[in-house]
Amino acid sequence: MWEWSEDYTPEELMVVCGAREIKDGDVLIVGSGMPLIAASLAKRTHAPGCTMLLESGVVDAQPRRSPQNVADCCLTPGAASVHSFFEMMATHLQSGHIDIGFLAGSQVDKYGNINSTCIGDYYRPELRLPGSGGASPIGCLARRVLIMMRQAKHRFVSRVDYITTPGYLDGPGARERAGLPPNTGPVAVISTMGLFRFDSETKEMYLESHHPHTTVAEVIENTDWELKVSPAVKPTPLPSEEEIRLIRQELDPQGMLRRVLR
Amino acid sequence: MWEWSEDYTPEELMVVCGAREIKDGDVLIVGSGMPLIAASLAKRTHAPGCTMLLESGVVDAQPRRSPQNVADCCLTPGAASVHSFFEMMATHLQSGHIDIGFLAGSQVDKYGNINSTCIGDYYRPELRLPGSGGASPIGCLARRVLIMMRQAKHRFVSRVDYITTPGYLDGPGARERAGLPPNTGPVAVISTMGLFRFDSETKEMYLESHHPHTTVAEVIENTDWELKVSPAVKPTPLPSEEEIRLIRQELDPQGMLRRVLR
Amino acid sequence: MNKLMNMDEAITRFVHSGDMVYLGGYGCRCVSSASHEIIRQGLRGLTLVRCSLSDETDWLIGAGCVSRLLTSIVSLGVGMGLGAAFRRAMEQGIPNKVEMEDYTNLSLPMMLMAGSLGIPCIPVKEMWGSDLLKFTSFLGKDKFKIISCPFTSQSLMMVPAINPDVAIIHVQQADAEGNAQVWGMEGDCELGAKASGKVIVTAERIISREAIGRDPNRTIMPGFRVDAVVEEPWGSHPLAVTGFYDIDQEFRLMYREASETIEGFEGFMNEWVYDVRDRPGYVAHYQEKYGIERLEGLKAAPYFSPSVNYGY
Amino acid sequence: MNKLMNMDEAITRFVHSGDMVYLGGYGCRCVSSASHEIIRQGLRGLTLVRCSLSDETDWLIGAGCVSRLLTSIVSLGVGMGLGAAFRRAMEQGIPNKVEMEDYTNLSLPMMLMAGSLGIPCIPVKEMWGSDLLKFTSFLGKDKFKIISCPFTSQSLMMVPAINPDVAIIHVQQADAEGNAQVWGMEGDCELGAKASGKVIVTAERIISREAIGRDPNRTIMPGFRVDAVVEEPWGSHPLAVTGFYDIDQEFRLMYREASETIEGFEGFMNEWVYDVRDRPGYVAHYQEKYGIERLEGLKAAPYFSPSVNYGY
Repeated sequence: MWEWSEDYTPEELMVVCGAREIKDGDVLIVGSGMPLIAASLAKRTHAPGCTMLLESGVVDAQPRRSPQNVADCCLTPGAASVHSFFEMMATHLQSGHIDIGFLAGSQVDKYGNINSTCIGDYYRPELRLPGSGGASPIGCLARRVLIMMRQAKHRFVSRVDYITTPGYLDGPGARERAGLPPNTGPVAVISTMGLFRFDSETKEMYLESHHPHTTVAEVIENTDWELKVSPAVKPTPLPSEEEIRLIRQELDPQGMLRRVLR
Repeated sequence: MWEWSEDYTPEELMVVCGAREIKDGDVLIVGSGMPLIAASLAKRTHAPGCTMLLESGVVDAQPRRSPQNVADCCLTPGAASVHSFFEMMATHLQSGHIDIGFLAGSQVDKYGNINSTCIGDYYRPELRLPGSGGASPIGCLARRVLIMMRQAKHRFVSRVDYITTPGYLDGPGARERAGLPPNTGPVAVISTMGLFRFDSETKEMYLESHHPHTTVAEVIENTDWELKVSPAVKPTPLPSEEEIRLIRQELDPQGMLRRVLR
Repeated sequence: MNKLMNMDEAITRFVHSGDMVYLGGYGCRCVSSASHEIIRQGLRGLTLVRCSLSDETDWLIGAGCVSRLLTSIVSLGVGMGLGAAFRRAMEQGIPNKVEMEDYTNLSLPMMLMAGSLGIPCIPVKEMWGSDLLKFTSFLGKDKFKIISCPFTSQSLMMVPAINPDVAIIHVQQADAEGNAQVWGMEGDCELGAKASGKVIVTAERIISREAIGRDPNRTIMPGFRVDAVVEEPWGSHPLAVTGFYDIDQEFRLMYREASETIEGFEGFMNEWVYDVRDRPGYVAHYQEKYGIERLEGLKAAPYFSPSVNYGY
Repeated sequence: MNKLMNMDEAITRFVHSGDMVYLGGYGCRCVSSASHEIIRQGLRGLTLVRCSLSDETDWLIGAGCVSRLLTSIVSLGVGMGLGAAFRRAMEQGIPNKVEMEDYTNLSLPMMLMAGSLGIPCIPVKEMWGSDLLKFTSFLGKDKFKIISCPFTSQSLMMVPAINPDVAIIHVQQADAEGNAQVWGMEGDCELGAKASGKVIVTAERIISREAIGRDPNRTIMPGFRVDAVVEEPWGSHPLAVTGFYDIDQEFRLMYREASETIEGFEGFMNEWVYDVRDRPGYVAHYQEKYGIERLEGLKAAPYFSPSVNYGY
């Protein structure tokens, strides 16, 4: 069987955690970077039957280099289908055919709401951020949303400055009351320090496992609300040697992932 | 200059009359048969800059045989663009970019309303007819509609059994009141016996010219309402020899037009 | 996932009596072969969604498979007029009454598009003043709704989304996963397939996943949305497939004439549907009866597209 | 009708200060060259419609051409983040305040699609619960409307159609009439162009009408809807064009860094926009500065599509 690898970076572990959330047969919508690598890793290991859609309009891309962005021309040759982000968003996502969406953002709050629009006041922002792109519709309409973010106190906040992408809004039933489809919403947050899930009753985020290179106390310290911790909290399982090999040798040979995040 | 041709069939004259309604630069939507030949004739003579759209999704078709229907595969190779009838109907017609639509039908009435749905009661038809296809939207949304029909008393009726395609409904202002865009509607009816236009005040159809092989009296006899006749009524100008040559030798070498109508 | 199966299995698994079935094709790429299998399996009570119906709808109606028709035009084309089976059903209720909801070549694909977009309805700018608004059939008051436009306050006509249970489309080529590619006239296949719950792709030829990737813009339906893939050469006959074969007008006229009487219709059905097991059997019978030359004569002449570069 | 003209004439005739301008491109086929000409002509007060903006929007904002932005995301991509000129305009009003209406990659193309379909609005199923509904900009109450669905009685969100004054799209090839063909990622070019009053097509190469007809499915915009055609090799640089050249990330990062200061931005603009007359001048300057090898190195490697048969 696999050997566990002690040699990994936090970002590589995030990718491995992302891959583990994917079930065989899932239809995923991903951007470039970590989600693309996570999905590719799942496809190469336990989920060969999953389908990867890129927001830019590409189904089952076969890139021969690490894409520089979601619309990199290297994603086109060899793909199963290439059209438009409109096709992805409207005819696959809005029509209810996406199982998993991967999202990132600058802030996430305890209900999994994500902010990628602005820090401070919307009309007079301290910091203007990219905005929604595909994030808001993915967060509204994908069955399961996985959030990948660097852990930091100013990023894991009690309430985001602006809800670009609705998580559970302000608690149980709020999504449905707001008009969103039932059985959708974030299922996990994967950070540089731990893996979080949402309480099925309260819809509040809690710590499921801390990454082996950090501690529960450190995670709590880097979270800006009173973080709940699973009674069964444990270290996140290590990546396998095979997973690390696949990432480094085949899925991200240019090490772009590590370059970007450091 | 051109010589007039005494040698023509009623259908050939109809095609020539249709061609004469087309101005250079017009964008036309046509079916196969007479409208396609009329448009092609205009393009080969006085309107080289007109653009012909086929309802089936073809722009500027270059057929090498007489198409058997509007979706004949011979319309595809060499065309400027090939997609779908949805593209034609929704993105070119509904968005207001069609100057001329050619329509036919089983009945037309004095306000230019067309029936291609049923004879008798809709729910218990004596005769079920094809239905709208693209006719109703073309009649609703093209700037000018040209109607081509065989003349007969049971076809030129006071009121159609079913309005598939709205003409002027029941008179001046009725189209606009019903919700149709201003400055649209039928401008001419071309039959096997004459050319009809619509009075700008009353919106009622009147005889503009009778084809040379028939008389005003004959036209009136084959119309089921008290047909108004232009005080300046005259015989329809003959086709030119060049027009007849183009039709017979180049635009309808298989003589399909004549076969179909007899 | 390999979804290749034969037509028998595809229809058995994914089309059921009472279903709303979208049929693809517009003059070409018609689902002739799938329709024959539906008839052989004796399905009943289907609601067909078909923008511009062709021979297959007439067969299905005549064989008693159809209860309802959501369509825009029912002519079989120039020189053919309305199908005789259709007319018997509409005018005399033979073999059964068929209810028909009349739309147009604008509103019906708009409704399929709304279905494909996952939205419940969509505005259209037509039908005003016509009797399409006056007479409705099985959709009743849900044929259309007139509301006040929330932006302009003018009257706005809304038509409902259509989401068929299953779509059947015939394409030039597909791979075993269901990535389906077409060229030539597109009809409303993509809209119809994307609006439907299940999708059956029948294809003139099966190609590799790698070959699909050489020209991914031609894919109109990605494999993950497809449930069954059937390799079915001559699957559209007697209708055409661009790049494969031309329309067989002689055969169509033969059917048109035969179907004028119930006996003639039944004779045609026995010979071309019930007495052959599948499409290969149909093609073999055709060859036997009319000679290989006639079949060969239908095959497409070459008119090849230039290659384009997808490189970077 | 021959609509070939140079970029100078196309922009002069069809883009005016105060216009709402749709810009095509999504990662590739960006309208870089047309944007430079807009800057050179000193147009002001533009409302840009751009679903996923790229470098050209940052140049246009920094050069003071833009008053309003209708968009969904403003990142220049991984490793680049937000454009510095964009941020100066938003956060400090330099060189002028830019109002921005935030939508998403679903709603904004839906709005363009509604525009292309000639309907005044269209339902979307997203944005519920988000602050996109709470904060509006220049569209005010017309950013969206919530109505009761006439079919289901549930709340239905409607977004308005967008009909820009003019669209600019960059394509692989077009003929002199404007028949425009693309392959690779399509972005929302077809929707944007069809929604707009006027259309400028810029193309990597001009081909004959006959060559267009060899593969008419690749045409995304028929010539009769196009007003100007500009032959503009390297027209998307530093962004890519599938089959022609790759992204020039080094050049983009150079701009990104330079634009951090106003002086740096102005230096870049002088060198690459104001001091060159047109795109050939820009390409000549690039070659002179960086050598022909670097330019050649961007050219696409071969990955050719198979030919398909359009015959019958």
